[in-house]
Amino acid sequence: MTTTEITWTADEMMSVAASRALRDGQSCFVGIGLPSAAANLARRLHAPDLVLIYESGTIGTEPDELPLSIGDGILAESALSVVSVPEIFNYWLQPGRIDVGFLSGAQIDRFGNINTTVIGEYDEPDVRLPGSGGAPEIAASCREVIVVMRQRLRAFVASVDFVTSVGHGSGPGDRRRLGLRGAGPVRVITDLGVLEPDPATAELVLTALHTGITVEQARAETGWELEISPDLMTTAPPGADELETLRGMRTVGG
Amino acid sequence: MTTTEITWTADEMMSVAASRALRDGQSCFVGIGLPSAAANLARRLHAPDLVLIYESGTIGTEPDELPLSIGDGILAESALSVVSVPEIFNYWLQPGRIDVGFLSGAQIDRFGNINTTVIGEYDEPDVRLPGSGGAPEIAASCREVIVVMRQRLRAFVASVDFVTSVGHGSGPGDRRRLGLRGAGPVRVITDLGVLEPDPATAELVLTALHTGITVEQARAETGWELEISPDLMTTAPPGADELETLRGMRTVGG
Amino acid sequence: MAKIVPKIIPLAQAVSDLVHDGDTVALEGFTHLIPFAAGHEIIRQRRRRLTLVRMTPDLIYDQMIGAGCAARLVFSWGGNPGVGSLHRMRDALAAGWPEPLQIEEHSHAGMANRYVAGASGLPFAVLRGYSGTDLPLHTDTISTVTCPFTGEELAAVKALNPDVTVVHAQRADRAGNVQLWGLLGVQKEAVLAARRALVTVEEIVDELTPLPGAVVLPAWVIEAVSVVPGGAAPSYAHGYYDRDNAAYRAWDTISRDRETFGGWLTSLQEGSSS
Amino acid sequence: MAKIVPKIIPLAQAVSDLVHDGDTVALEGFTHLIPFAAGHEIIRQRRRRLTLVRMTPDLIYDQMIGAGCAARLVFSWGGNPGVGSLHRMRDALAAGWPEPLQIEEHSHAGMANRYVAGASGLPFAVLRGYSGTDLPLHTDTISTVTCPFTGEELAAVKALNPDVTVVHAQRADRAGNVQLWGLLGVQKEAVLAARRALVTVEEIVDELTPLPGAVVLPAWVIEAVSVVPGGAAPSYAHGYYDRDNAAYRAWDTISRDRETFGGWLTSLQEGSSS
Repeated sequence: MTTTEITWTADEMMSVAASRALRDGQSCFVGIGLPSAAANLARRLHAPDLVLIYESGTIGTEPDELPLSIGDGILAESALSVVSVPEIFNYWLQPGRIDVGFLSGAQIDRFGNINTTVIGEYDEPDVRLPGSGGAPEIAASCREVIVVMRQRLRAFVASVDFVTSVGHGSGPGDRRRLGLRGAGPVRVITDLGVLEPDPATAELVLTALHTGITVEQARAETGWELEISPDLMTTAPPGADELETLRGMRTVGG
Repeated sequence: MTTTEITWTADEMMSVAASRALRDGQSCFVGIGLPSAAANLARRLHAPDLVLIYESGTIGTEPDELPLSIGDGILAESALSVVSVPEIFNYWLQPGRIDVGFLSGAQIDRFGNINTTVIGEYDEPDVRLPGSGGAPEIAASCREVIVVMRQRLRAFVASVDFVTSVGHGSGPGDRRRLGLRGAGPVRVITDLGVLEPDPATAELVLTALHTGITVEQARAETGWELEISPDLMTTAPPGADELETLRGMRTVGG
Repeated sequence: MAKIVPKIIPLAQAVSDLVHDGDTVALEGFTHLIPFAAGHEIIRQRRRRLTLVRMTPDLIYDQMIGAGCAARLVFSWGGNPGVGSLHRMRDALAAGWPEPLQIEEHSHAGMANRYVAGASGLPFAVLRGYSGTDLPLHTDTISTVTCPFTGEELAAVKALNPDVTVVHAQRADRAGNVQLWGLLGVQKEAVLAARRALVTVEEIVDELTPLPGAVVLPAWVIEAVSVVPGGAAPSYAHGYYDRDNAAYRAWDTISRDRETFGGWLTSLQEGSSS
Repeated sequence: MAKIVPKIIPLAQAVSDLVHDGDTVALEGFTHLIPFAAGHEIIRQRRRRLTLVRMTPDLIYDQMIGAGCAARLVFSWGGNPGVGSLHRMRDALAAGWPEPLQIEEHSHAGMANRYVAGASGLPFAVLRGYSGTDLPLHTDTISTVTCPFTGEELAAVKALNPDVTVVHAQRADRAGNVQLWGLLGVQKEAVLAARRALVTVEEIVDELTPLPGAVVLPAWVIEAVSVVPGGAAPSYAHGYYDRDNAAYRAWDTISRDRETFGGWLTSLQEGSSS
């Protein structure tokens, strides 16, 4: 018997951790990029009956390769059902029938609010970002939101410059007051570890570190006094099958 | 050369007169029964590009035979496009993009308001009728409404027991005040003649008599002091081609 | 959570599991694909005090009302299409036989939009409708809203969210995904608006080959699928059978008289479940 | 009145007839079937002061903004999908080059519902959205309404009714009826919401054979159909061609710099109309 040393990148760890957060049989609102990779990885491994829904209107999509864009024909061809964009938002996302939504952003704050609109002032931005897309309603209506983004000091801020998508607002009870019916961000998966809202304060606290990452590294990349969960876990490293499957997934035309 | 005497029933005259009221290229919201017969007659004769729309969601239907019911498969099979019932009402009827709607009823009053709900009191009706169906919104939103119903004293009343579908309300300007954007009933075609709203009063006046019908007959079957247009016309009798085509149209399964 | 376990079960079990006394139940199908077999099973299981919702109550609701299943009817057009009146419904309204029947009456556009609101997770829908008609005087699920941009007043109707929606479709796959085509009616909205959905199908197939104009309802929005060939008869099932018009005409005779209807009901109840 | 005369005309004529300076113009297509050729023709004809509406302004609007066609942009997500930012849009916003650009910003759900309201002849739409976000502070076509039945407060968005909507579809018949399939986006709603609609198609066929998942837009809701094979390139046209991803990446380089962009624009304007 020989032992092979397995190595992986921080982004691969993040994708694998995101895929593990999905349970078989869930329905999942997926965006292009890392969420799509994570969801398709989960579908190939532990969650074969994961239902993938893309905002371009495909329900029950089972792509052989990763879509290059949200308009990729593979999404329609491999879907159980293709509906219009108004229908996907009104009949499928809005009523809260989708279990998990993935989000990312340029900034996230201590309460899980996300900014994908502008850095700086809205009318005189330092950086103009793409804007809302489907994110605000994913944040409002999915039963749970999983945020996946690299943990960097400029991105993990005490307060976002612009609230594009509401996390836990300014604290406990805010989502209910705002009429947001999903649970909001239940987990923020980064390249360093996992943050989850403290049930008492709704503030994101560190609940897991990926293998090889230290609390100090996570604190150094967080723009607020990051609390550490008393039950801090260590993420299991990517398994050989996870890495092999992740690396083996081709993107259409790629 | 021989001359054949042509005979026809009052209902056939009514259907023919209704079909003549349709112009080629119009879009027409059609109900089952006489309106469907009249519209399909027009499509076979002078209006080959009449666009037929049925409330069960078919657009550009071109049935070879008359549908037996609004759920008849021939409507879907011969349609350019089949849409859901919400879509037919919201995207097609409501915005006012349909030229002509046909209506009928158990009662119509001097202002063209129609009752298909109850005779007598709503809570203690003498006769319970089927109810609204699509009629109220056809009356509200089609650019023009053509009413087709047999002229009888019990049906042509001074005031309907229940306003199911608004004609001209209680007089000029009422439709605008109610936010109804179509022109409302522009013509009531009966088995005796044709009534049209007087532009000044919005009251239905007799503008045409079918061949062989007298003013006295029309007055005797009208529950208000029926005014006679100074330009009273006589409807041309059904032509041989009209009768032959009308009588030749089979109903599915019939 | 999305339901992945296909629940393809016999109709009797599905009705027993999903339809309870006092429920708000919608059997939809706009003259096409009317779920007759499921309605008959509800009669057989002697459900009581139902609020029956349907745009076009026709024979199936006349039968259920006559059988005493209903306390309330929510509808927009009630008749025997192409034949005449619903005599059991009239008897229940006029004489309270066999049970008093309350009604909540809308237009088609209003009902369709109530399902749309229900399917969309909204408490109400906005439409151009009802203005100037007498319906709002009698129906308290009709109101108005004012456009915050133009000041215009429009009709508002309350969302419909049935406890159970029952529809009939042409086919399902083994995972319980359902495909229907032809005239689509309001079935998708009625299913998505419901807390629980039951679909009867003509047949189960290995794969739902895509078809022009077909709608697919994923298994995870459906509680149970029951295989009932002919489950929409005597109405239409596009691609399978046409309407049995003689049955529609015959119903006019059967339903006119309480006693004749009673004979029909007895023979239905003595018939076996699908 | 329903229009029965098919208006199948060359693209240059269609743009000249239908798109005027100062119009509100929506070019739709959700990453799939983007009407690039029509956008390029609008650039060639040097339309000015347009309000450009589109859920996902990407390359085509970056090009039109850089060419000076736009005074205002109404949108919900602006980027080069999978590549990065829109440099011409950023330059117009930050430096007013070549023209100042105002923006009216929504979410996807908000934009989709604005088209739905427009297609439905309603002045506004209701949705669960925007609550707690900063968008309503900056966008005056977002407001609220209160449910008359439950008292709940919901978001309201103003209807969108473009002067002209332009979409690309796979094919039309000789009467001008249009068929499109694959990812459907918001094209039907955008066409039905518009005062005038222009559709470019890959080809004209004798008959629109029904296809699974296809939508048909009747000729009488369309002002003009223009045959432009490849009219959605470099984006997708399902069944005809895939996205030319190299062109999307190349745009990042071309658009970063005003001068490089100027060269691109000159060669576009010197190219002949379709």
